[in-house]
Amino acid sequence: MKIHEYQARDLFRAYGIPVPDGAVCHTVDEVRALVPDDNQLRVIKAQVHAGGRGKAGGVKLARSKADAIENASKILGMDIKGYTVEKVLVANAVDISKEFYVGLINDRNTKSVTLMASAEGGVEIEEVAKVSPEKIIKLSINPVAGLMDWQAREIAFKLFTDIKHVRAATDILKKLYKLYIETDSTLAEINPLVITEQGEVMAIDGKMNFDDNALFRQDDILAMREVTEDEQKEIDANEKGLSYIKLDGSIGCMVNGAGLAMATMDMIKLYGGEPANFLDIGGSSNPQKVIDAMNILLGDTNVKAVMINIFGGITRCDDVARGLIIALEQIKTDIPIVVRLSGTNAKEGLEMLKATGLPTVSTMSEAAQKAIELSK
Amino acid sequence: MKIHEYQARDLFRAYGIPVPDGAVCHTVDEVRALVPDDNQLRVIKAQVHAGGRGKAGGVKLARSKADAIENASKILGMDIKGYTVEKVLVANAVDISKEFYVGLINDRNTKSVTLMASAEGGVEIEEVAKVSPEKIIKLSINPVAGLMDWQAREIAFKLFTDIKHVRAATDILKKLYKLYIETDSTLAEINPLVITEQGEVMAIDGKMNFDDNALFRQDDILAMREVTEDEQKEIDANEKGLSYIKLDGSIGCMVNGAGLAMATMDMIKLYGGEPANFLDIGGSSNPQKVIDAMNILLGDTNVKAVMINIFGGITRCDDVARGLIIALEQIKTDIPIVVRLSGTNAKEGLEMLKATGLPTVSTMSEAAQKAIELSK
Amino acid sequence: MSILINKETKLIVQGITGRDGAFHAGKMKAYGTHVVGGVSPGKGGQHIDGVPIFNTVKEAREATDANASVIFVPAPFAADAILEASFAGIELVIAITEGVPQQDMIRVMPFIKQNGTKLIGPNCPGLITPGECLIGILPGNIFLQGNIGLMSRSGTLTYEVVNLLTENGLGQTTCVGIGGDPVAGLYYQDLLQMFEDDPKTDAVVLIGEIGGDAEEQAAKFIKEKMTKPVVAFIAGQTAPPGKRMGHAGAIISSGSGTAEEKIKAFGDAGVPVAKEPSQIPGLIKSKLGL
Amino acid sequence: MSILINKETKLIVQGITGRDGAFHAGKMKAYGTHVVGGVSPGKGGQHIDGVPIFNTVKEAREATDANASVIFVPAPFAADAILEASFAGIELVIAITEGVPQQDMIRVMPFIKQNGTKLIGPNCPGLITPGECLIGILPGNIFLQGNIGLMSRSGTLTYEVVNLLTENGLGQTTCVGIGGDPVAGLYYQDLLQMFEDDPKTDAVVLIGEIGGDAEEQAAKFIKEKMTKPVVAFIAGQTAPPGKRMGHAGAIISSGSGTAEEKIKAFGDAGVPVAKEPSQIPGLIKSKLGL
Repeated sequence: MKIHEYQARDLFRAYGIPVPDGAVCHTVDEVRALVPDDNQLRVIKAQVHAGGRGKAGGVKLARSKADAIENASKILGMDIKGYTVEKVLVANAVDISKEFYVGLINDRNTKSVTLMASAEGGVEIEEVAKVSPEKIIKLSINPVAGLMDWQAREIAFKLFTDIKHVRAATDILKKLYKLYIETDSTLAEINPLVITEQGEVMAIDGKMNFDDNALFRQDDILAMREVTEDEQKEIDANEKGLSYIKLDGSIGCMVNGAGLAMATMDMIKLYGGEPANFLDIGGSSNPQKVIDAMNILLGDTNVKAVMINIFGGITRCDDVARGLIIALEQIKTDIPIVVRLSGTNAKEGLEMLKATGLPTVSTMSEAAQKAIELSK
Repeated sequence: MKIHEYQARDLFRAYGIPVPDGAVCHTVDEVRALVPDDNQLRVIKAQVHAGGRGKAGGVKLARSKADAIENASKILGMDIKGYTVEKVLVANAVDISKEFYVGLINDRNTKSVTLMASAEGGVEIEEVAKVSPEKIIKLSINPVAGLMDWQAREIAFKLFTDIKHVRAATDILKKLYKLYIETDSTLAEINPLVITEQGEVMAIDGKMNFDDNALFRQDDILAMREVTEDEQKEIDANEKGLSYIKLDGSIGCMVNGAGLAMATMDMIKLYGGEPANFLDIGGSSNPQKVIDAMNILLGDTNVKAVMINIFGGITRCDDVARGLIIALEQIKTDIPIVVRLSGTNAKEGLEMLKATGLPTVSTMSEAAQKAIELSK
Repeated sequence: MSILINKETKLIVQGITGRDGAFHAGKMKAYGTHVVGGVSPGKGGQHIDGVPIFNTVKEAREATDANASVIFVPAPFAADAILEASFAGIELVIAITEGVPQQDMIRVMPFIKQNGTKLIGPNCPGLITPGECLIGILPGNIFLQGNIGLMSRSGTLTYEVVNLLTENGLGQTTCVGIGGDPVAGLYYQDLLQMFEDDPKTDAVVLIGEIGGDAEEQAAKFIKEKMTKPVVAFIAGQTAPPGKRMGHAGAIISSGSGTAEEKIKAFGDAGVPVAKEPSQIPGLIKSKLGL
Repeated sequence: MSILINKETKLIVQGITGRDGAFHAGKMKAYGTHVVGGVSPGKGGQHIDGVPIFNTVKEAREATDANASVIFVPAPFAADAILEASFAGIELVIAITEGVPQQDMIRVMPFIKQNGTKLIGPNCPGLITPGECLIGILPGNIFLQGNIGLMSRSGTLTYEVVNLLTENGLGQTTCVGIGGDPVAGLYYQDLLQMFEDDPKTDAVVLIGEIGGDAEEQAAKFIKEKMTKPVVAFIAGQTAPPGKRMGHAGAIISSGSGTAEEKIKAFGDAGVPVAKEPSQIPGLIKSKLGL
């Protein structure tokens, strides 16, 4: 689960990590009410779940109240990579003396939380990682000891020279780790972490992701969740035991198992089609899941053909066939559907489907080719 | 640092460990206001920092409001082992089906927190430990893993048979451990932990001690501290860098170092005297400490003679002599003082003391014998 | 021969009285696996389908001498169940449960390492040595005894591939589903080493997915240490770039994680990568000179 | 010969710029100890009294090849300082700091064990191999090179005893103050074993205190493992029964902790217990047949 920059800022502040003063606004009126008529330089930042908002014009400086109002009115409602900007963060701009990067992530290889830090902070950190990986300091954190004070200080000494900055950064790293662990985070970045001209160490921009599997024990984080229409579909699907991600193609697919679903999408592309979605109905044999899945698939107006690919293991093919028959009785559709059933009770399932007149094939490749052909 | 039973109860409740309803009262009027005129059986318990209050009559049952008032008035003001009862806990009595013991303690040998549990709970647990140590289950807790759920459950299964009780006890053990760690406790006991006739698992009486060295980070615990007059003297002494414990004898002693101070007390007893105190002035050479120490010693009206025993290491004997001379100028006293200085700058110190006319000796044994002789 | 499990394996089922645990305990027994006990706190002393139930893993292990445990307990309690098995001295733990919080698994790792426990999963379908022992939720009927080792991050895709192997007469020594979670037990390298050391295994099929760099690490390992042929397949070659990873994701994997990079890594290690699952049997046969 | 420290020991001082750290660094240097560096975050690159200062223990160790560290940092940060030294690969860590929270020490223990670090203290005066190396706050002038090993839970009482030994011509191999805290590093047994193994040590003096059962454990160890004579003294024989321990205290130490029990335990182990410190030299001499 992702949150907005302003929400990450709120968490930082709650854990004592210094951030510039600021607040989120949903309307131009709120900006007008918030910003006093002073000479403070401010920055107005679009709050959307999309990268590259700076290049898209979603980040603007404001030298006056009038400026702030004007820029906020430009940014609010703007479209960034398909996301409409509904909120802006209005924050005091600070005089930056130097930019740094610090981040925490769950690392598959070390099976631990890894702390990363670099004196080359700012937007180009990914470029730094590629070109000069030696400039990224990495530390694998022992989960039972946690981030020890001396470790945080050792990292801070690699970034800063002035002991005042070292102490401030040590403190920030410890607090970021605490925040990370206590919220079941999977990614927490401060980029840039800066030294201001006044000598303060501060988090200017932040990003946090959270473990969906741990949301059951993270009510405060869950309360921050904001979803787009597409994401809502994915969440609804999830609640029905389905894993669904909408894509832009025209071949809807329904598969059991994530790996097989991905392989199915690959197959569609391999034969020149474009998948309309990723849809995994999971391992159960409940016909209702098939009905729900078909409803989702056929509700997508981009879908021109549907490919059903089931390998029966725990899932029984006759159950899938049964669900499909009920679904097709409920949802009358003209969209062509190709069915491939293999494995447990495939024979029975295929027998049941005969009455529906749906085209059935025996391999994944055939199914993909047939679906593409029918979609044209 | 110790707290009262009612304070331990409050901590238990804050951590979700079930305790019977109740409240602390400082006066009979408070009891009158608290207890409704019903048929609830209640128990009135003296809240003093002394053991054996049951035998001393400090715990009484009350079958009615009038009963509660009468018994509270008997207990309030009562003297238990030199402590005046200033508070009573008034709590609902429960129908106990079976009593258990659980406790956590910092264990020197395993250098970890040890969980102890026994199906033989109640006041005689120390007897159980001596006579049937096999009835006490012990578990050394890995400090980095903490008390794992399965461990708490394994212990609970050794005490209880009904899965309802096992689950409740598992939960209580986990909460007690959390409380223990989060408050820098050195001892946390529930004795007895009971199953009520109604099938509930509950903490009936509890005891907690805390690490004095950790009070700097335990404001909430520190706020619970209540001290007697004697303890206040010890705390005042502590703030002056002295370690002082008042005893009942007549030979005051001032020593540098806790081990040497204990050995000095032993020596006094060995030669037939009784030490009036334990007093360690620590390792510094600050003459002010000597002045403060002498003020404490000579402020105790039981003291008939003073033995000063200094082995100069880091402490310099001339500094001690200097402090002593200033102290004796400030506090005019007729109480005889024997001085033994040895080690660093002992010669210089003894030379300085010549003018005071104080008797000086060269060994601990002589000092003890001389002080006893002078006290008569 | 085989790796990890065989005819001698004695299995207990943690969460045996739950819906999934009970169902699959029955399936495993039916396949021939020695299901010697189950654990379900509070049900100790009872039996399910002839299998004795215990309150704790320790009791179960002491009574049955089990050396493997499969975990079906719900996600919030799965990490604790793994620890219980590990501290009870169970050598091989297979966690089927999906949805286990990542921090829980991170905290488990140092202890299972310290105790010398081998962990597979969580969020995995289990493993099978065909004809000898099945642990988990794999459909036993599609497997065939033989000389191919298989490891996979996915479930049904594995069955798809195994079915193709079996249809082509390519039986398996052991097939292991390592699970799809970011923080998991045995990885490709661990299993590759075991297959390399297993005299019965002649070739290995590796089924990977996009994301992370487990496949790149495996490719490196194969290049440096493996003498036996390996054939790979990567699912998600055409999936849109991962929506969930920020800067740090790119940094930590040093730019890897895409299908292209994985395919390139395998290419460098001399490992042919199938374009679609149906090519796998052919690639294996040509590697084995069949 | 000696135990733990000698002429070759290279010491760094953590907290060297603090009042106590600076003072005792000077004292130790004056005694002849190789004080090769100090650690004080933010003062790296400076010197104090000719000793180079570093920001971290790691830097100090890399630059100086130190194998011992003495800790003078304030109590709230002492446990972290121990960990920093341990993870930097320092073999012997002496924590002088008093007032360290017990839970901090409990959390430190598994890591120093895992790293193979020897810890003395906290709340201890340090140790000395007379004529070779002094680490801590002991007054060097009272010690004499010789063949007696000494270990103690107390500070000045140790000096009292050492002074008596020295005055009686009984020099020392190494004297170790193990500290008075409930949760501490090396205990009597560890040191007894080292003295037993040290060819130069002919007899050992053990100075104990009431409370806990470290002395009982030591007596047991002596009975079972020691061939060299040991003489003991217990301080606090007449102290009023410990005010601080509840039921659990009595349970955990199985009824022990009093001076009587300790004296009895030593008696059972054939260890004479001095009634007052001045008897110790005589007891040692008679044991050594002098």
